[in-house]
Amino acid sequence: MNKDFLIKYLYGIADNSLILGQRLGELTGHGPTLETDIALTNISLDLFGQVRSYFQYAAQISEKEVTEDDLAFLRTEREYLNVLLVEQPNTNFAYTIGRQFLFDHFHILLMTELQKSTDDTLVAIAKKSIKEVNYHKRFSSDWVKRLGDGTEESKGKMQMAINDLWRFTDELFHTTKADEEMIKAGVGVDVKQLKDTYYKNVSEILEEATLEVPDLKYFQKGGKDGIHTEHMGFILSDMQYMQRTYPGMKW
Amino acid sequence: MNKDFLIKYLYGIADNSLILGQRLGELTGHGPTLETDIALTNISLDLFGQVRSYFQYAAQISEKEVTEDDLAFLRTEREYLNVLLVEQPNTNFAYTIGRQFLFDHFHILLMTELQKSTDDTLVAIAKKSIKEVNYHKRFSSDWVKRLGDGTEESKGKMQMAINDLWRFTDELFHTTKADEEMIKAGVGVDVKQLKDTYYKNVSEILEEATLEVPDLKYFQKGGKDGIHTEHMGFILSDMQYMQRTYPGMKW
Amino acid sequence: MSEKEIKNLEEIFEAKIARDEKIEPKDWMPEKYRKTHIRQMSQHAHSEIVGMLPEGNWITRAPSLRRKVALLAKVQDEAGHGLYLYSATETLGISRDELYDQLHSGKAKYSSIFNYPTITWADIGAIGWLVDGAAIINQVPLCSTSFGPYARAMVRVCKEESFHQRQGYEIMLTLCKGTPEQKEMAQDALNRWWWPSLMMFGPTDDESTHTEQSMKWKLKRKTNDELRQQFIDQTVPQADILGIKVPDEDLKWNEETGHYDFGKINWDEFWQVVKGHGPCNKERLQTRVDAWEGGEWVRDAAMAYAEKQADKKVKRAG
Amino acid sequence: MSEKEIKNLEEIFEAKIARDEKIEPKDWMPEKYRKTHIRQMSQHAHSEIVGMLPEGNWITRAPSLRRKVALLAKVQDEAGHGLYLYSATETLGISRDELYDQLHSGKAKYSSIFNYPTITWADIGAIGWLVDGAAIINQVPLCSTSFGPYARAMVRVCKEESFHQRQGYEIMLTLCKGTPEQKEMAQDALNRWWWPSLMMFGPTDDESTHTEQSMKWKLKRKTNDELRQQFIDQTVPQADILGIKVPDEDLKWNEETGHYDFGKINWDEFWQVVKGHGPCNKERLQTRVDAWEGGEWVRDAAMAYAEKQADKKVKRAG
Repeated sequence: MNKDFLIKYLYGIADNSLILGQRLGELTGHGPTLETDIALTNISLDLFGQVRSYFQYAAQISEKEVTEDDLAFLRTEREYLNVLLVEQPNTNFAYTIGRQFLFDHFHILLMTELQKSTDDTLVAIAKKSIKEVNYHKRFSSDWVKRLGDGTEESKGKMQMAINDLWRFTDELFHTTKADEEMIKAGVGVDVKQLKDTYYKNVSEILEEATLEVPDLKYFQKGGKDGIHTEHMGFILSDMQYMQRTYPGMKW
Repeated sequence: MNKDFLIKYLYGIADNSLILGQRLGELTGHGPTLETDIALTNISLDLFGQVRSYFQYAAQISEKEVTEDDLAFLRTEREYLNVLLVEQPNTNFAYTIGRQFLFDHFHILLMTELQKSTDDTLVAIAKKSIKEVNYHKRFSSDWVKRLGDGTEESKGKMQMAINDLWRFTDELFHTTKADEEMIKAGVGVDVKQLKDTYYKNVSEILEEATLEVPDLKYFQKGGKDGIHTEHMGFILSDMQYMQRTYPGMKW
Repeated sequence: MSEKEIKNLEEIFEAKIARDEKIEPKDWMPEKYRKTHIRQMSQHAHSEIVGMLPEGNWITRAPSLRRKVALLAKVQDEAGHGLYLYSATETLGISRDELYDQLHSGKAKYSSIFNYPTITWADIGAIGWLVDGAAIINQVPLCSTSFGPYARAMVRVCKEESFHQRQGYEIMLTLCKGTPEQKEMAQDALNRWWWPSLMMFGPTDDESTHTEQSMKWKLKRKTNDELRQQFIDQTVPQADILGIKVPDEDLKWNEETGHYDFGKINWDEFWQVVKGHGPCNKERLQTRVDAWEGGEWVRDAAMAYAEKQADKKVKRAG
Repeated sequence: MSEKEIKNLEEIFEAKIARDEKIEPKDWMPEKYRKTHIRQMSQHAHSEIVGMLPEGNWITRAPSLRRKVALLAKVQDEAGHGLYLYSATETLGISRDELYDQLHSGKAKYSSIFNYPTITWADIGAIGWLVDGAAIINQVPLCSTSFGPYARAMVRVCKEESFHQRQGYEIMLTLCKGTPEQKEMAQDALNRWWWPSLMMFGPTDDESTHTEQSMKWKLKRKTNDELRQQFIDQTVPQADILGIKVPDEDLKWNEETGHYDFGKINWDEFWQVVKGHGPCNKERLQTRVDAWEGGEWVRDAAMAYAEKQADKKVKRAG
């Protein structure tokens, strides 16, 4: 098996958690209630914990002398393989919740399937993550319902966020060359197979939340090939600041 | 004469233009009218032009092999010596104008005096800059009047910006050790002497703009010693991004 | 006016254009001429304004002072072009506010190329080289178009665009002469901007409307496909000099025609972006709307102030 | 109640405190006790919440994944402390909304230390080491204070603060064992945080009010000056281990007293910050107000949803 494909496959999963965790990290101390602040910080913590497991594994199998931090902080923008969804900004609480909701429902399906991987390390990470992701999914789904079926204002905001973010959902089910190789090897999950279940699950919650399920024909993509939205560069300039400014130091 | 003091003195002047130019650069394409967009970009251009002159001079007299870009992009936050005023954010157009206005009135006095320096290079830069800064001062003063004596809403916003930014004005007239040395050598301007004229000039415009002159007893300082507000780190992480990510390359 | 009188005016008007004389705002003109010009000129103006955004995205991160200054100046030039073009359009009896409304409501279009993101510094080079290059080819003929204010605006615009184009190419050249990382960045930018640049010339001739009428009014002198071919023929050798590869497997020199043959353009993508579903359509339009709405209080203040000053003058005079 | 009855209740209350029994929310308590506790406990809660901001400022820029996770967890702990402390304060018959109003209107205070900016990564280390260190010294005695809910909250808070303090010191140790640049960063952070940390113990004893009453209620067990001395005695040797210098020319060990002598604190600065004119007072308060006001629609939605759900339950039951 080609290790480069496995490493790219790991990026494809880990970078989602990394960038979403980073976005959530921006919010600490700025939330609408202390309880949501704590919950979102907790999700961020879980995601970064997962990131560390993936990157430690990637560093271990890499032929180069690299650490988890090199992989997290020292790639160029074009080398990050997260989907566009997770890099979208915290426009308001509805966008934060909407982004989380649309990601969590994918994430839980992915982790469930990843437990069947032929790669023991990935199975172990998936088993550990699945409990966390279940909690994330419950949290974000509950808030979609609260905001959707709350006040007129919150309904409008939640619907707008869902409408706006929907165009980034299709990309979750695209596969790259590395993905295809890993699927063939029994290591990776064939995300194409998760699509129907995903839209069914997400739509059920949206309906329960008295929201409309968007009917879009056009979707955005690019993240999985490292072609990001213009937000990404600014995320990275902060995230990489210390590692870039003080190269090779230990913290 | 100690060259290190002269270089620090140059930072003290150039960093103001650098960081203010950077702040204005954020606005291009986002202004309330095309005409103000063009004008603010123009001011930014003038400031960066001045920055280049100062840093080319500093690089030339430096004992190290450095370029203008090394000085602009590769110092750590604690080594930038701009005043806190210029790093304040573009909260809204009134803040942008207020910041500009409070800086321009200082800048014109500084450039006027700098023409009397015993340092020929500084005299030349001052002579070139003074025309530009006069234009900046006229532009920002005119807008303070328009917003101050415009609508109720604009008056409120302009007054709030002035009230908020006023606490950063006192620092303009502080001197560092490097400043004192340069004043003694006849190279630098004794900014302490400019304070009364500054507040008189600024107050006249504010009164004409039907705004109140703030009556503050407490002021903020630190920039001249490299102790900045929390905004500065984020300005630098974007500004330095390319130079830090791709060290030693030519662009 | 009688039908005959109109007929007469139309003949005078068309003769004037045929003689290469300019139509001026005060001159009589057919309503369709006026409408077509408002549409095209405002679309052009909007493109300048929206076009500031992808490049503006790199102002705070430009890699050197020299490049930062050049980029600021370039984006400022675009604002200036927008300004001339809006003013020229206003001579046709439409206000700038109406023009903005058309942009913000999505009724008016702007060049689709600006709906692609700038994700590396090399994109700033590629935009100058390719996008300004394509724009010049589209625009040079307009310097002698029939409507005077448009033709005169275009003379100035084209001169500055040429400068921008050379500057963009020089950024690419610097990258290609730089480290392998920099050259890769340049190649990647070419990969992403090449096809969208070819789409800037619009649909193929058999799908293009209005061409005949536009030819008559000198709004067009060559067809979309001719201009596209001209761009390819001019640009491919420039890529060769840079030492980077145009991302088209089918591209090759055709000795017989004296032109490059090239591959199939993805027209689905073209129409998707035109219809508002490109990578950045939503963001670009939202940014413009936010700037406009967020600036309303400023424009109101300027108006109120101007009125007060005028009142004072009257009082002083009286 | 008759005066005699009140007198009797007061005696029972004071005897209870003297016997080191806890006062619980349902117990009778003098109005002044209640008010003093609301003031101190809410000030403590507000300090946790505002204290999230200077550290939160570095979450997106933490230099390694391990440090980022630790910092997130720390700031989350502070939110948790805020939560216990608000809940404990609410048992005294005041709502969380009222408490927030007091913070946002500037009526309630929070620890002045959080009005200083975090400008380098070393500040995150220094805050853990010095600010949490000082906080622990202030707070450990509160674990056995007389008001039950406060005492119990403090037990949990102090345990976590100790962990944070060790973590902060470990950041400093890593920097001081690192490159000269890193060590300089650590020294610079100590220079900036040392004096504000000393001010965390409040004014000198002769300027301090309420001390006697607070001692009786076990809200205080040592005076400000005693606690400050304890902090200095404990911290200076830690700085020595790090190999960085406390920025006080007058600091020296006094064999006779068995304590460190130290220089004059700049009380002007202290009062300036207390009065709202510190480097970040405006920003910190504005950030909290923005979060609160910006989140109103979210809280309203949650309330409306909960009501609808309750209605549905009632209907289903009926």
